[in-house]
Amino acid sequence: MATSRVWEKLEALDARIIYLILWIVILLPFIYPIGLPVSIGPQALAYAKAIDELPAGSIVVVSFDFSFGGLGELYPIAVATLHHLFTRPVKVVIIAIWVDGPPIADMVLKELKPEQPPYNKKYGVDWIFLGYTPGGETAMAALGKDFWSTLPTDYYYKKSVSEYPIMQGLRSAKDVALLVSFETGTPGADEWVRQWYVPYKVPMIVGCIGVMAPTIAPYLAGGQIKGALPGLRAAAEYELIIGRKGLGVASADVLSTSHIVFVLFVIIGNIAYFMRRRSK
Amino acid sequence: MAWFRRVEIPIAITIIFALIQVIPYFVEMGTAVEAIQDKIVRWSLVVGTGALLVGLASLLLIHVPRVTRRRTYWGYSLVLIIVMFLMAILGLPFPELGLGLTGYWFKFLYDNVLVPLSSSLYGILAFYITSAAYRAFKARSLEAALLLISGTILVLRNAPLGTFLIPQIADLGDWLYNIPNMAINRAIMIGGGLGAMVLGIRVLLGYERGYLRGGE
Amino acid sequence: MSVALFGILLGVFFTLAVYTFLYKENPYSRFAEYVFIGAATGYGIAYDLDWLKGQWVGVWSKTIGDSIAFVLALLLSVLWYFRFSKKYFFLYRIPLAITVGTSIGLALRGVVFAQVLEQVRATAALKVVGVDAWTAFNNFVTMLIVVCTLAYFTFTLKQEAAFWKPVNKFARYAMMIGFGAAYGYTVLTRMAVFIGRVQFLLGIPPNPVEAKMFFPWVALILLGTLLGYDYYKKTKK
Amino acid sequence: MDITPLLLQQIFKSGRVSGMVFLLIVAVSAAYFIRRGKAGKIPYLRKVPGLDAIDEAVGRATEMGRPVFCSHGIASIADATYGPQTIAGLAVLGYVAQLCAKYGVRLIVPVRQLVVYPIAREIVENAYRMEGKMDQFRVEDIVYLSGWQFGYSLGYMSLMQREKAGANIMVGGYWAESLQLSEVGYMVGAMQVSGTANIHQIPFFVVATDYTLIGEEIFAAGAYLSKDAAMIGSIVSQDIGKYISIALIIVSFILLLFGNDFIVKMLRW
Repeated sequence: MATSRVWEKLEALDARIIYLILWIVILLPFIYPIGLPVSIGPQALAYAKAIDELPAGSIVVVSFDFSFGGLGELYPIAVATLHHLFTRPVKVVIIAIWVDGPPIADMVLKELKPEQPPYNKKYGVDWIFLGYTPGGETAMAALGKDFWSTLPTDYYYKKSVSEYPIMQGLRSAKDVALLVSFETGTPGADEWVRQWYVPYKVPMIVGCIGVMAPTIAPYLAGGQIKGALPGLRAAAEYELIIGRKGLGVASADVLSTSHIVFVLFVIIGNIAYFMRRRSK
Repeated sequence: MAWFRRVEIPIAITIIFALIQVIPYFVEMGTAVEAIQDKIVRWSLVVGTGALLVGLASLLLIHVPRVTRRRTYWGYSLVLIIVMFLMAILGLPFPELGLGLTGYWFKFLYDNVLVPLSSSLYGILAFYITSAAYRAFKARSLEAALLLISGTILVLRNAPLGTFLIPQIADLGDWLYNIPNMAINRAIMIGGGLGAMVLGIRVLLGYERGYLRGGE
Repeated sequence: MSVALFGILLGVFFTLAVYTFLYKENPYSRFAEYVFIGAATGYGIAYDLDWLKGQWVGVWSKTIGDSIAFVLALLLSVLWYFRFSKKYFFLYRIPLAITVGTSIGLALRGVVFAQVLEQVRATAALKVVGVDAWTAFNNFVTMLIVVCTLAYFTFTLKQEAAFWKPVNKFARYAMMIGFGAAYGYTVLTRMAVFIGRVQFLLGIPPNPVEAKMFFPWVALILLGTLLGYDYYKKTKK
Repeated sequence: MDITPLLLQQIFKSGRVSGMVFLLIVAVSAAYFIRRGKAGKIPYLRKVPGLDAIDEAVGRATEMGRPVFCSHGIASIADATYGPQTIAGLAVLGYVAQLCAKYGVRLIVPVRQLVVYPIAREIVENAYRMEGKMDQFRVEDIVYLSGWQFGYSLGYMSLMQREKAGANIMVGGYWAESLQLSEVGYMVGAMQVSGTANIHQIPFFVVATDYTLIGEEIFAAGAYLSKDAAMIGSIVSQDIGKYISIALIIVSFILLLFGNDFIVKMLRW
């Protein structure tokens, strides 16, 4: 009887104790780092390969399709991806389908400073930032057909895109060698595949929050998406591949502690559940 | 009912605008038609911008009466209204006046209010998912057990410590992701795609009116 | 205090104000909630207006015909507002019909390929001969799961034949294993977002380092006032 | 083998013929079955098991003397991709309201979308009228909580705790709140039936609630309960699309055993 009470109590543990433990295991590794190695998976390798194999001079469209809620996972992915792109001799056109995209892209660009060494990329020639288009899937279709009239001005200077040399080679999705999209949900991969892959066969890679990972699996297997970074773990792997350690690698230890504690909670919860049932 | 109030009018409009996008996609009609098709897509984007007005208006409809009638939490509602207008006005596209998306104060509010709030609110789910896992993720049945085991493997796979202690967990996790997960998502995707197709067809046939409901 | 520093303090305050909700619903978390809704809506409006201005300057003001079309679109977009009118509700359906029609048309033509035929083709192309045994096994399992899950989601046949039972069981078990992946990745995302916030509070670059300075003090004040108030109420009783 | 696209490419676009044919088959069958349904010939539709669970949940709440909660997700009905989930949820609401009116148990409907509010009210009101129990209909129990996702979720959770929900039926489009709602529902001891087509939320419903309608089952349930000819006809034509898909996969599988990749190629026409 008494033991069953213990299990019952353990099962009905005050949630605030769980919250407190989670706070502690996420704060501690930042103060006392463990530095566990991160093994690299095939998805991150495929993602990096898609960028490495771009021929010189090709145009890459990078779309920020996420809300602030996705910053935790997608910020490190975006920084690492743009770093990788800026170190390669390709032209980078940055856009956003989600309204939160431009200020986030701005944060990323402020951190990287593409005009300065080691990149030395010239704005308007090697890269450009065009800003946001409302309308979701409709906007993707419009961009695919005609960049110039869907995004007539750039984000920073509000000048006509026709004045920039980089835009002379980009009229429609047919001119795009690779689409990179950072996503938290809808509109996202489904819509890009429908509006860019199906009609124009634009190769695409995706950095997405973990929640989305299962739903893009069919596109990865079917070849519509060439590579993906699903979530923070993959971000850490990718940072190691390109040799620029950032927030992804910095989060590796916390990722371990938080996930292991999560699993422990599930195990304890199950033990309590079964013990209570047995002692009844 | 006056003829212009009839529901057939919006249905006809929906059908026409949908057909404009569908037919020239399959049937060769020349570049002139495609140019018009493209223009209509961009035009409909402009029409769509007004939808935000609805968001603004519905917030005002809820919160203005709360303030004027001094209902519970009316002070918070007042804060909401002020912040909303402040943000919208600071972001007006007049850089000459120091306003606009790249303006100093708009960015100030964005960086220091909107970003911390939005991501912290989503971050709260980390706590809920843990407490819910503790309470609810129990192997009550065979199906729940299967979900639990495969889920736990994936959780361990995403933890560097998990792959460090048990290197095989990476391969196992990837297999679960690439085979069963991919296959069921593919089947569900095909089913969902068919559902979306049939929804589109229902619209084209004028049978789908769900989106027009409400009002009277 | 400089404006930039004040901004960081605001960020720390709002982050912690949200998390006080974990203790219980309170004025700090409520304040954070309402500020968020207001700011997010205002922000969306600003972005749409900016985009509209860009469209006008960059595209639609070039010819008279385009200008008329643009003004017409703006007039139509004002009709959204009539959603709140009992009398003129029907007007709101016009812009709705235009946007829904276009987006359904666009989705319809894309869905057939991306979500249906490309996926059927990818499954139909799976081989079990001429490949190694492991690939053959995986291909066969994939094909089996896709077919059984598709069959599970049919509703208009009387499922009387004996084979339906194992097919449905298999599909359900496969789905549970597959959903496990969704579960695992959801945990990753939820944790990652919170980890991002902790990195901000601890001032880990590229976050501003000054946040570290404010974090303990703001946390102390918020928690102190909340716990203190509860303690005070308890002792008063 | 590649003659067909050559012949057709004057009129049709190459690479899009297979899609057009598939679309036409589904479209024609949808039109046919919807029209037939409207004429009164309703096709057979399998009853989804979860529907019995709804009866049981309402029954249990009645025995316990606690209210029934029934929600239809957080998607707008006007949304081109998620709207149908809300429509299915509202069909379930109609059924639940009828049961509640019959058993005389209190029904609480938390609403997130302003657009949906009048529709939900009308549905519940109709159900009570049909059962002749208009005196028991309480308009204040159809509650608009908040347009903001977590505001809605917070309101829903505290409402369930305050009113001690006996049953909680959630069918429609749910996102991150799925976990919060089902956790609180479990804590207050409500029997819970859930259903959503948002794949990423199904796991949380499956483990935390007593019965879950998975994916498209919610549309079938909605059609079954509403007896709406257009909805049932659509399900028949979707099934036809699935039979074609299954047939293509299996036939191609057999052909590939003999090294013939005709079907794989055909799908690229």
